[in-house]
Amino acid sequence: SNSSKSSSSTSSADSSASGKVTVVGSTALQPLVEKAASNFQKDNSKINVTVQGGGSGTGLSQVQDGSVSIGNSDIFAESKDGIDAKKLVDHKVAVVGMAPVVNKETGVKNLTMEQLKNIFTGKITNWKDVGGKDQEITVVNRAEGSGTRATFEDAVLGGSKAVKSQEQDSNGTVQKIVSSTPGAISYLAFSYLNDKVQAVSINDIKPTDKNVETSDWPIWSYEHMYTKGDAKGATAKFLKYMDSSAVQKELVGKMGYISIHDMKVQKDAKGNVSNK
Amino acid sequence: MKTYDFNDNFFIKIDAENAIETKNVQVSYGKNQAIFDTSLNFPRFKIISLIGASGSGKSTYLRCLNRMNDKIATVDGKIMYRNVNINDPKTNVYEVRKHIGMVFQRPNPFAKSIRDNIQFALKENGIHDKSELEERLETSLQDAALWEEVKDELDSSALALSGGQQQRLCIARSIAMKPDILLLDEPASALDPISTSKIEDTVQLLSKNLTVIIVTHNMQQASRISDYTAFFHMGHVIEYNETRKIFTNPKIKATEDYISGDFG
Amino acid sequence: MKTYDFNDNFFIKIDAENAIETKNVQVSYGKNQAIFDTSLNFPRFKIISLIGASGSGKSTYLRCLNRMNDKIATVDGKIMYRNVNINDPKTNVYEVRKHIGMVFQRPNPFAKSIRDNIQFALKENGIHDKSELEERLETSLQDAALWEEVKDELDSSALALSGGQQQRLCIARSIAMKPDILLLDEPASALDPISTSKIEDTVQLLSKNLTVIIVTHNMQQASRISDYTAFFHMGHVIEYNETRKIFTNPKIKATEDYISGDFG
Amino acid sequence: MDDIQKKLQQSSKATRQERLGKSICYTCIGLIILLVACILYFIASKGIATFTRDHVNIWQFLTTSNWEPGNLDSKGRPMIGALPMIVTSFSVTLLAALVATPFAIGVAIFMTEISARNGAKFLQPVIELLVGIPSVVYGFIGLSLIVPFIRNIFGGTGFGILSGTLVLFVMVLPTITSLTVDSLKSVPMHYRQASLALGATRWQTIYKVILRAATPGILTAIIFGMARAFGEALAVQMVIGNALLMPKNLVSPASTLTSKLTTDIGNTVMGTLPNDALWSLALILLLMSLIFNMIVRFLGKRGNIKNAS
Amino acid sequence: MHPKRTDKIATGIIYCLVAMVIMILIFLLGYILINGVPDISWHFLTSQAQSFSAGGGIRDQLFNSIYLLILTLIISFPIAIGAGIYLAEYAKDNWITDIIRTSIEVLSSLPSVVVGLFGYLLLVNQFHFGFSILSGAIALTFFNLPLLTRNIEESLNAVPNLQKEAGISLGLSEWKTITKIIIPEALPGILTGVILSSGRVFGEAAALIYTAGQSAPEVSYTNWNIFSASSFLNPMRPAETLAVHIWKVNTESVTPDAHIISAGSSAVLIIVILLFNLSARFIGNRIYKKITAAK
Ligand SMILES: Nc1ncnc2c1ncn2[C@@H]1O[C@H](COP(=O)(O)OP(=O)(O)OP(=O)(O)O)[C@@H](O)[C@H]1O
Ligand SMILES: Nc1ncnc2c1ncn2[C@@H]1O[C@H](COP(=O)(O)OP(=O)(O)OP(=O)(O)O)[C@@H](O)[C@H]1O
Ligand SMILES: [Mg+2]
Ligand SMILES: [Mg+2]
Ligand SMILES: O=P([O-])([O-])[O-]
Repeated sequence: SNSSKSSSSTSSADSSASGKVTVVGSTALQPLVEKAASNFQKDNSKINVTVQGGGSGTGLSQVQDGSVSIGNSDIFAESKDGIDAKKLVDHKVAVVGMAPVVNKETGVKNLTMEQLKNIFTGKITNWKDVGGKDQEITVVNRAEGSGTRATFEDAVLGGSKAVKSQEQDSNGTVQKIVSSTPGAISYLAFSYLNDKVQAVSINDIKPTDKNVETSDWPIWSYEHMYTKGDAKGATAKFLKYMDSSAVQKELVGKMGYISIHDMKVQKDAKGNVSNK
Repeated sequence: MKTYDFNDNFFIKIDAENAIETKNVQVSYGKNQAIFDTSLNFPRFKIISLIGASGSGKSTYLRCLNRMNDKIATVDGKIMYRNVNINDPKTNVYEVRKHIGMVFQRPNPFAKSIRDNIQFALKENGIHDKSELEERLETSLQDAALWEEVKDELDSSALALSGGQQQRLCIARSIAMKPDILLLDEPASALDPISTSKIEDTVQLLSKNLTVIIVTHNMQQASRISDYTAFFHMGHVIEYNETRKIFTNPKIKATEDYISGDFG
Repeated sequence: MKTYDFNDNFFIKIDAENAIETKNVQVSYGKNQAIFDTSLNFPRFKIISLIGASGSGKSTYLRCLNRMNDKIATVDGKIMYRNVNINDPKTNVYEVRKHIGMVFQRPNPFAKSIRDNIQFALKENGIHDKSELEERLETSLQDAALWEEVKDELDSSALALSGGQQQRLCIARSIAMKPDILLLDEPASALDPISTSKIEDTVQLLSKNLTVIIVTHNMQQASRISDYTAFFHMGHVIEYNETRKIFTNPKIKATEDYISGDFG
Repeated sequence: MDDIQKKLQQSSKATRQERLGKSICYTCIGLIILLVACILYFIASKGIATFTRDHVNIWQFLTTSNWEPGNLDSKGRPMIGALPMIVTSFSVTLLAALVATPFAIGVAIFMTEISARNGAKFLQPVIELLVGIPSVVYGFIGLSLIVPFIRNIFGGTGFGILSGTLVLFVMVLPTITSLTVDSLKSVPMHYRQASLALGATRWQTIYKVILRAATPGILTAIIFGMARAFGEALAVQMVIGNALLMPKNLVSPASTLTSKLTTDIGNTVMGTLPNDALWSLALILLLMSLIFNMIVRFLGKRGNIKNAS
Repeated sequence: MHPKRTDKIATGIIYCLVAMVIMILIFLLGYILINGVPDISWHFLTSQAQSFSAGGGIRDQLFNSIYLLILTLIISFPIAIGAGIYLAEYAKDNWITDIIRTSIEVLSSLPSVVVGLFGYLLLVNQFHFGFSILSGAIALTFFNLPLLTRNIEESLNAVPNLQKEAGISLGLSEWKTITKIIIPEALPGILTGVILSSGRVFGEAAALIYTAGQSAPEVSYTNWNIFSASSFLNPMRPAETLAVHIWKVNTESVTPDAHIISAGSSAVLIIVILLFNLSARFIGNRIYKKITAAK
């Protein structure tokens, strides 16, 4: 009955697939998936894709419960307590690089990895010790359990405990606080870097997409979309769309993320990097 | 303060058809008993006034007669109206109140137009015929001696009327329901003498068609308008007699003292 | 409704020392004028009653005399008290009210003990001497004929008193301030005859030491207790005369009609 | 005659109306109670799991200050101590109420005793407007204006209890004010007349008569304001600093129960200890609001007794 | 003279307090409006939000806020009326009523996040309402109920008992008396409650993030079929409100003009609340005057 419609569509095989896809999780990934979903629906009016935030933890636990079709996460399911990663199938859709940022007044543009670690573990407390002006350091961390924080701590702290400090749960708030608080340091996804905050190089390596692709820049992670078991039907179709060039070439870049296809290296759940 | 013996009392026997009658009525507010064992009968088409000092239980007793005390007090005893004990919890209290209307001390018109004040309850009782509604509006206002004063502003707010007019509107509202009995609790105490005398006239007019039981503080009023008078004292009826006799020749000392102002 | 000529009026000349006097007092509520050009003088140590139909302006006029209308109405004209025009905005209104006390229609004791009701204003006025406070408490309650009834429960709540007792407490509260003049606005209209007569007694007792101006609806009351009576009609004083004369031989037709109940 | 007799003993339209009306009311109230019971059960069951399933010691939970659900202490128990948050929550709440109350009472007196007309015309609508400003907006205004202001005056980062207090002060002001207005309005008019007629000045009347009579109502208003402050999250979260530290002073970053709850809840997995621990925080909030309500009720009862006896 | 001076001083202090509060209020509102109004344009009001490019509008969010408010009132108002009548008229003064009152008030002081999560687990997951306006409206009903119920109870109590006696003495049922006589008289008071609770609905974000959701899928404003997924009237679709939008652009948005959208949205929200309050009062007064025959 709907053959006439399906023939006009690009992927004729299962374009008649209909259904509901609910995507929940990482707030960082939400805008990308939301935009992709809205483009996707233009060609697939029978599929209804709902995209919501809620945080990576929520995404993982909801997909594990089966209450949603896809759980978005900034971190590997393996590294989250209470999640049985074996039951979940990982679909990596983008790579996000993160950079330390400092308030512009501190006068610091580069730090060694060691200095960065010492700042976040509370061993260095004044910018003058790392070549800045005489100003106390205010560490602004991300919320415990956030994907961004896990990635940053994996790459920078190497198992040490972060100093107790301010915590914020979103890139936007962190950006605002770092830009307005003298002596503040935190870290942001590349897409949130702008001229209000000073991005810091590590060991003189600049936080750029190119450096992430080769993993010369060490702080980066995948954006995952997890399904419970293999994706089927409408969900599979949407995930396929996420991997298509329409998303990877267009949207991912606009969003400030790096396409999964541009990566020259890959990382596993334990953080081991290897060449593709 | 003088004390009087509650057993020293006098009740007239009235040989006429009763509009309503109470048998051994007792009323308590929580643990406080306000009315003790009161049996009175009220003949049809007469005006009966209830007098007595403040707090003697007049209002309490009056409110029993159409079950207005339901939520406030416990009422024991029988109240016979048309051979039905209307104090029985099974009695349809809404029907009772339709036939036994009440007007209160402070005028309480609804915040609606004059017309709606009178017609609201009628409509709720299923009268929807336009002409009947209009007719009841006019006759009740006329019976309450208010028609002439308000006939041109039936659609303006009842709250714009003067106190006396409001009170007559409340009477009109009650009689529009064509009750058998009308209970009035000090209907004129907040009014000036002119309004008061208008209300007295109204009441006397009404008693052609219904029975009126009126609580009043005003001895002159009681003696002017009522046929029978009951004197209350501390929750007891001490004397119940023809009004003329009560005021000229009270049988009981307490009544005499009260009327002559030498009481308490 | 009959209409009367406001220019047809009569004012007695009183050759005595004045407690208070008004000259061309006019009162308006917004655009509504409630009192027109009223000049009256009130002799010391006398009782003067103000009578008239509801809405004729009695309360409005009375409330001018201690500036209780300040916030509600505009009052023009002079009100002379001890040679001071107390209607002048510069006058210390609080002092005025201390010397000219007021009691209202509905008893309004504070939700405090009887003692505190009376001593509250005294303490606020700087009387802290224990014995003086106690003495004022007792004399004022005695003058208000309430002492005997409450002397054993001075520390219980004033709200537990009966209506008549509450009203006498309000009078006691006023006279504890030792005012020159006491204004009473229908102080007994919500009370039973016994309480009423007690209040009348109190008022008569008080007039030995102060001037009483009382608004009442009750002709009998006016004639029983007052020395002079002013009859108000639609914002005008129509007649001001000795009470005896007003009630036996009114000079003006309107007054006569009102008193005989043939008015309006 | 017979007809009326029958009618007196039968049910009628009015009886049925009344029955219907009553059932509607009972249903509505039942619905609300059911709802509250559900929420209570929901929060309590999750909040208690921390202690029953994960074997966290309640005492430790309430009195220690390490919040590391992932790590075990020397005795092998998870380190979950909520003390800093409890202290901070109480501090901001009390301080906000302390600052807001004089303003609220002042404005309420103005609106009821001094200039009722202006009050109703201008203040009332503005207060109604304030209620509708989203918490986030309050938070961002706090972040952009109050935090730098505090930093410039008191040093430090500007984040902390003081900033939280100031933001909450503005947020609870409408609540306390409008409830205080209600309670002042309910003081009978004749108290004012009686007092003025005795020669009392306006202030004497207000202070000695009106405020006295309205005291239980005003206390209720304050406590309701505190309950709001206690549960407020998004705005406080932005200015309090969110550091799991015992507040050293009014300008050091700290964390409230709600800010911690909001910040972390999305990053934990339902059914795990870190998630349960957050629900225990919600349980504390719930118990606190229960206690606040008990206090209100107690004050209300005392007020009634005072008026009656 | 002493009390008079105290009076002057006290009055002065009160004026100062009021002046300070007014200054705070003017400052707050001024700050929001001055920052936001210049960013409001027809385009801003009538176009869709953008995920990460500049120039997005708030059409859907604005509509969602209003729609959610209406739906919330439709659900919560009748329940609140029923509960308010119960408390004002039927509740006896005993411990059961105490418990009922306490539980209602506990509802009002629950943190929004908690209500949001409860709504999420119960409505979104358990009842399969999904992220939807309906879920949001029910969650907001949790907040609204205590406020409205309390307010309705108080407004009913403020109507003199004389009015109720007048009604029942005419043989009307209590229910009729309350609904037809008492409630109309209490209307102005009830209206204040509705306006206050509407303000909270407009401003609420935390509870909606987990229930009504934080995305505004494209809807068609010409599709009036309430059951169609793309209809703007469909209560089962996710709906980001203005307050949630403000929260979102401030926290995780990468749009370059996030601060403009935030400021503009805040200003629009305030203006909408103002318009809503004014029109609610206006309409309410008209109705009140009509049923009470006042001029
Ligand atoms: N609602 C009530 N609750 C408790 N006690 C009440 C109530 N109403 C009246 N009483 C008490 O019952 C007794 C009789 O009061 P009632 O009002 O019947 O007297 P009354 O004769 O009508 O007096 P009044 O002339 O002042 O109206 C009094 O002691 C009064 O305090
Ligand atoms: N607060 C007020 N605002 C506006 N008009 C008022 C106010 N008080 C009284 N009036 C009007 O002023 C006129 C005189 O009223 P006032 O109360 O002085 O009469 P009164 O003689 O005391 O009547 P009553 O015997 O009913 O007490 C009336 O027309 C009344 O409507
Ligand atoms: Mg009575
Ligand atoms: Mg008067
Ligand atoms: O996206 P986050 O998990 O870092 O909040």
